Amino acid sequence: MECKYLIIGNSAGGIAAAEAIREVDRTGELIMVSEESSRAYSRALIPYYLAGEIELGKVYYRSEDFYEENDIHAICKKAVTVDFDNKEAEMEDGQRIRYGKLLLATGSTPFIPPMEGLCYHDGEFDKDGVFTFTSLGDAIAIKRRVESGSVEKAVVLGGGRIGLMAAEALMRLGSDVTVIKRSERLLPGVFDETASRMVKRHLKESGLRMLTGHTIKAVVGKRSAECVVLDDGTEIGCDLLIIAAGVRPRVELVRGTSVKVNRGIMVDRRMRTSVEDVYACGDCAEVYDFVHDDFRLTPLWATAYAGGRVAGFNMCGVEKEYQWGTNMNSMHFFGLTVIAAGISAEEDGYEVLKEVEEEKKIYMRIVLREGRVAGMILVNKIDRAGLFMGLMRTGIDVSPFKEELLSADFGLICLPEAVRGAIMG
Amino acid sequence: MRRVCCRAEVCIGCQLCVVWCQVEHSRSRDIIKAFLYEKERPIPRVRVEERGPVSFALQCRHCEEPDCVFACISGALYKKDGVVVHDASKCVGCWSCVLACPYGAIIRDETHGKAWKCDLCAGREEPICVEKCPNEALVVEVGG
Amino acid sequence: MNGGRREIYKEITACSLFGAMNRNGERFSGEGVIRAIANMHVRGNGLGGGFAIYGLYPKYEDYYAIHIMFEGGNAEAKRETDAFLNANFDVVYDEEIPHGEPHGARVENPPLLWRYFAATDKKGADKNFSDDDYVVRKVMEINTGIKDAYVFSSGKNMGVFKGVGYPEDIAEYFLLDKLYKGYIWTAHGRFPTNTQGWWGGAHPFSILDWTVVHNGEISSYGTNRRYLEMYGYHCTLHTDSEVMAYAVDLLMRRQRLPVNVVARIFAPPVWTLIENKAEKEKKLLTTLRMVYAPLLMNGPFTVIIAHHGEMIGLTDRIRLRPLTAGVRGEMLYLSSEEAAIRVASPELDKVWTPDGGEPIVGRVNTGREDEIISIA
Amino acid sequence: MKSYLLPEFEVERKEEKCIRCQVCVRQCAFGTHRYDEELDMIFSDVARCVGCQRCVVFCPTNALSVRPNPSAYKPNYIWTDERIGDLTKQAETGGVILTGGGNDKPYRVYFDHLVLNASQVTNPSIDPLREPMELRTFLGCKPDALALESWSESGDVEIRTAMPPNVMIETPILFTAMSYGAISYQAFKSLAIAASEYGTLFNTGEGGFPKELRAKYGRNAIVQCASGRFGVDAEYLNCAAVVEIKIGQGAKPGIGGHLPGEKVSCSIAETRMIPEGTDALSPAPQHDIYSIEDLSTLIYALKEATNYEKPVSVKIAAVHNSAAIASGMVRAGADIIALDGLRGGTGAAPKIIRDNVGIPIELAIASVDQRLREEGIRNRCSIIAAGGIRCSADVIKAIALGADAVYIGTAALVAMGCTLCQKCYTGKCNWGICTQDPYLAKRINPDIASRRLVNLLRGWSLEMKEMLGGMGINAIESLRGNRDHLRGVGLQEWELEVLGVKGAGE
Repeated sequence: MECKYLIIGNSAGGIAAAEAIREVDRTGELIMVSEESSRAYSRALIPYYLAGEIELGKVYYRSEDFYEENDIHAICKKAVTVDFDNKEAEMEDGQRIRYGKLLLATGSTPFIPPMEGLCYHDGEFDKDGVFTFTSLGDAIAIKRRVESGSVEKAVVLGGGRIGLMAAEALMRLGSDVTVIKRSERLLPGVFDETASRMVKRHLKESGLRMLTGHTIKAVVGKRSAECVVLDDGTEIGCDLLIIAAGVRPRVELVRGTSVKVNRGIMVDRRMRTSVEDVYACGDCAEVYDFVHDDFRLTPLWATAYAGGRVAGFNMCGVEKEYQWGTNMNSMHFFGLTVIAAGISAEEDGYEVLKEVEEEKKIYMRIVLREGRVAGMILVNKIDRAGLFMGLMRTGIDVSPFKEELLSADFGLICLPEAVRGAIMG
Repeated sequence: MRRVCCRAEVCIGCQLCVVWCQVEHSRSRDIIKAFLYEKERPIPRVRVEERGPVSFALQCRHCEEPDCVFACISGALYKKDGVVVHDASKCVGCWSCVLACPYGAIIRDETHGKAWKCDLCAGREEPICVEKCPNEALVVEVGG
Repeated sequence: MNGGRREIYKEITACSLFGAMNRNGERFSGEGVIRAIANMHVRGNGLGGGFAIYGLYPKYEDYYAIHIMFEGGNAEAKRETDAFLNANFDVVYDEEIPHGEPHGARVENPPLLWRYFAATDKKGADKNFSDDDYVVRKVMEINTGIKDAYVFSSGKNMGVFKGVGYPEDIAEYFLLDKLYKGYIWTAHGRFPTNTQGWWGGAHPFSILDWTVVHNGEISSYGTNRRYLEMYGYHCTLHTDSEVMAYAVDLLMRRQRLPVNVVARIFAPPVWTLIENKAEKEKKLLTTLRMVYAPLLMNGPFTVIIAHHGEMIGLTDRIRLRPLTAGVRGEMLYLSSEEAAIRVASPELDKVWTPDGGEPIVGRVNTGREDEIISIA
Repeated sequence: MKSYLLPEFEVERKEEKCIRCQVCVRQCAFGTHRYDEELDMIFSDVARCVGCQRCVVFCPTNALSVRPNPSAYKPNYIWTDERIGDLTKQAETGGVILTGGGNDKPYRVYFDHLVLNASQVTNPSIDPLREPMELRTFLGCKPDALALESWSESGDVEIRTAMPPNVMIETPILFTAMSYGAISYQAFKSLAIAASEYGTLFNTGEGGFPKELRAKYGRNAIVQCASGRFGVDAEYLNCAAVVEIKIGQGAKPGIGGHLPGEKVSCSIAETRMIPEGTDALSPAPQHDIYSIEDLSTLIYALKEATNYEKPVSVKIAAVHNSAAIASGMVRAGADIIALDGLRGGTGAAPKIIRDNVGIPIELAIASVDQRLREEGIRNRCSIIAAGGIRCSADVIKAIALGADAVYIGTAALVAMGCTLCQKCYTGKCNWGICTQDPYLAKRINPDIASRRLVNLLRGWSLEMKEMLGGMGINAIESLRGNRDHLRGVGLQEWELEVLGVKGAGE
């Protein structure tokens, strides 16, 4: 087979690239290859699905006729190798696809810390009742298990965003959930002490049991996980174990090739890899972070989409630079909304504006670097988050009006007229 | 691209755009019923920012490159015919769009866990805020 | 008549106008003119008729021929007038204007009609006035100062004959077809609208050798009158035709404006037309409208203006009253109706209806080609 | 001191219609309405209400009505509520009572006692929908006669007479002097836009002419040179169509003006050429004009400064001997005489002056026009009549009495939104007209206000055309001074005589 554009991956980055390509080039042959045998769904929605907040049908990110409408040839196969010299990819069944431009949007794989009594190979655990939580398949399997009625107690390893959302979903489904978390601080590197404390309190009040400062040493059980043993020897019985200890870029396709890889595939601001006509985006790549002004892993839905879009444009000759992303999260835990972005947790060398109302669980923290917004944490009062994000992105010196930033009705109106005019067009 | 623009120099901060936006998005579309008799008061999709003598109404800019669409995890937000459309039935209230929109034009409905934004009064020839703005501060801008 | 069928007995809103001119300056009898104006009998109602004749008194051509009527034959007025004239003029000859029997001519209550042939006798400061201006002033003095005396004609070698009756009756009363010849004849049959009929109120109106016969009603009368008052013209008759005569005198005689310019003052083109003219004409027309705005004759009118050597026909700018022109050889005819022209001259070289505001000017042949001017 | 004043107005709020949107609260600069969060109710302090009706108009559910307070003192023909109110006010303040707007006392409005003529039968009326109907007017001195270069009948005629400068207007209605400072920038600009769109003139008043508006609207501007000489320099004079010397104003003949320093913003200061925040005081007289000769000096100084290219107007309040003054003004070189009558408006004037000084404009027009005609100098100037022109019939009647054109002020303000609450002097105009508060001023959107003004001019012009057509006249100049088309009703002999009109039926 041959095509002008080949996209490996069918999630945010791949879809974004395909959409961008189609905005420019309606007809160039476009193939999307994905090992997941379904239409594109939103990975970020799987906790909602698990919790029963949305039906399976709503998980899908684009309409059913998306591929047809956009003239995309979708192939549900796993790509196993790429011959970058001959511009050819090979599928697991031996099918070869020649391409003009290639996008690697292979995403990430869950990280499984080593534990006694648990083996993970090729996406499979050697015990029943143990799951990762990154794919729709995971969510469906967990849901099936929970609905079969055999889950009274669940353990979630990992107190990150995914772990906490999985825990919340399980609680909603009626399980008794314990979260095991290695660090004392919640979302270290994202939350500062105050945010961490506030969210932790909220989680506790919501009935979530969390054991911080611990890891799982061993998983006990014959066919099925029955109990976990922590590093201090504590044993916690469980009918279900979810391992949500983070993800790693999925880079096996380029390992040992001329495509340069650091922790993830290295790309420039136009999402080009070190090999001509090969692009990468999303979780598998180290993309530009405008706050840090360097390239780093930012495994987020939004950054993957934005990066994929830039890749797509560049693949069809429209030069665009990616400067959209940084670490930016909108989260909610048991109804508590939290937003964090950029350099949010640091103190030293930064000017920090904050407002804390511990009782009401209100927290606003704006981190300034040389008079410019570099990061933020917002708990509960998140409505102005986009404005701060915009200020971060545009790099406007906010010192003339920084007192206003935390006011209840902060808005574009607080900006100097010229700046506001430029922003509003 | 089609959007409602506000000429700040003649926005008088009366907030009638907000009032009428609520009416238009109410069940009855009757101002008195919407405000006094309907159980839920609709969420306005326009907000008026005011500082001293300066004020302007702000609603979704229907951006060329809409950050909210990029950020939307559910596909509820998408762009169609130059308009940023929000399919509330798909919205899960993750507020990624709230974080992404640099104008703060997306409004949270915490009760229902849905985001709302200006829909240009789909079905009306002219958005109601534009029609009702007593000082013609609001205008529909059509452009590339 | 109420409840009955409509009886067509009269063309209302009409006066009859007629003018005839020999462009070689040859004098002709008024017989054809009288028949022509009589042909438009139904346009009038017997309450006014009159004629102006140029080239009338060749014997006294250097003297002002002053026609005066004394209402009710007021002898006191006559005495006073005679004294006034003797004090201010050298009267070389005077007589009662010849006339027939009132009854036979079907005219009513004729005043005493007298004519004087006179030269000016200016004294003191009056010597600063030209003869013509002097005569105008003296005419105004008689008309405003002597009860029952009214000067109705004051030019040289011309004369006005008018009175209450149909024009053909007036002609008969004054024996016009029998006694006189002229190279221009204008005639008028009146349908009075705003004033009651009296002999002085009939057309033509005249001052010096300028005469005006007029059909219509000038809605701008108040404006025109108050403007003319600033120049010493006092309209004693309260008729719009009078302002026309004075305006003609002011513009054509005193300010020496050519007739095509005067036509543009009385009946200027509308602004939208002016704007489309070439720059020079636009400027002229604009300036005329600015300066002479108070002399715009607004409202429906047709007018025939005559003085020595010239006869002019003009309608208002939107032509609310009729005017037809006809040419046969050296003869130029102006008339309310073509039929009347055909009575005077059954064969015509050319007959046409001028546009509103477009003057028809006939001149005594000066050897040039353009004896008839019409401005498009 | 406890005030004994009765509230002027009563505010009625229909609770079943009030949706608590607080639009009324925001719209009232006088703070009449207040929202109580605790009770979710809006309360109104009637003592603050000036009856401007802004809240009534803006309430989206028509829940409000504002009407005169029914509370009243015992009826007394002599000691009316207004008298008692004024006395009370003065007892409490010890000051001059200020007011805005025009004289509202029941002096005879002669316009209402004059009726117009119409053609019937003998003289066809003209249908303005089918026939041209012309309102174009030229303002300025006209020569008594034109000398033409060529006598030949070839049609090629040159004008030898030097024409004095004249200004053309498409309708004989001009916007009267309202200064930037007295009215908001937005209102000022609206007048400028409307004048330029309709082809007429607006008058800058004595507050100067903002520089950025000159290029676009200068050709439609009458710039004033008043006793304060604010903003007057060569560029100011030369950018305009007409220069006007302001001697007096109908609302306050013989009285100067005072723009308090707090209204003298940066922009106003620059326009007026005075320091920011200082009081802008216009002396009662022009201190270099104590006689007709002095006036002539200034007129010619201004003509000299504008290269004799612009008509110079002189505006006076209509007073007892206006006719004689006007004659002197024309002889002093004025090309336009602006007469401002008893009912002329103002932003601020002592109420006692406004209500008691001057004469009605109708009588002033008639006497000035007549006097100038008697002296044979009527051609040498145009007359603009001002002060209480309320409708197109007033315009027509003013012109028939002898005016060339009229100035409208109050009518234009009403077109923009003014409701004649007469609180101009407070600077808190809720309609954004007579205020310098930027929050209030932006309520005038010049796009809308100018459209409203143009509509007014168009509406009046159409009506004037109808009236003219009815009279059988198709050009406004044929009505000017044409008093034959007027008849008086209910007037006394002396009034008819001054007006120069006959009684109806005569």
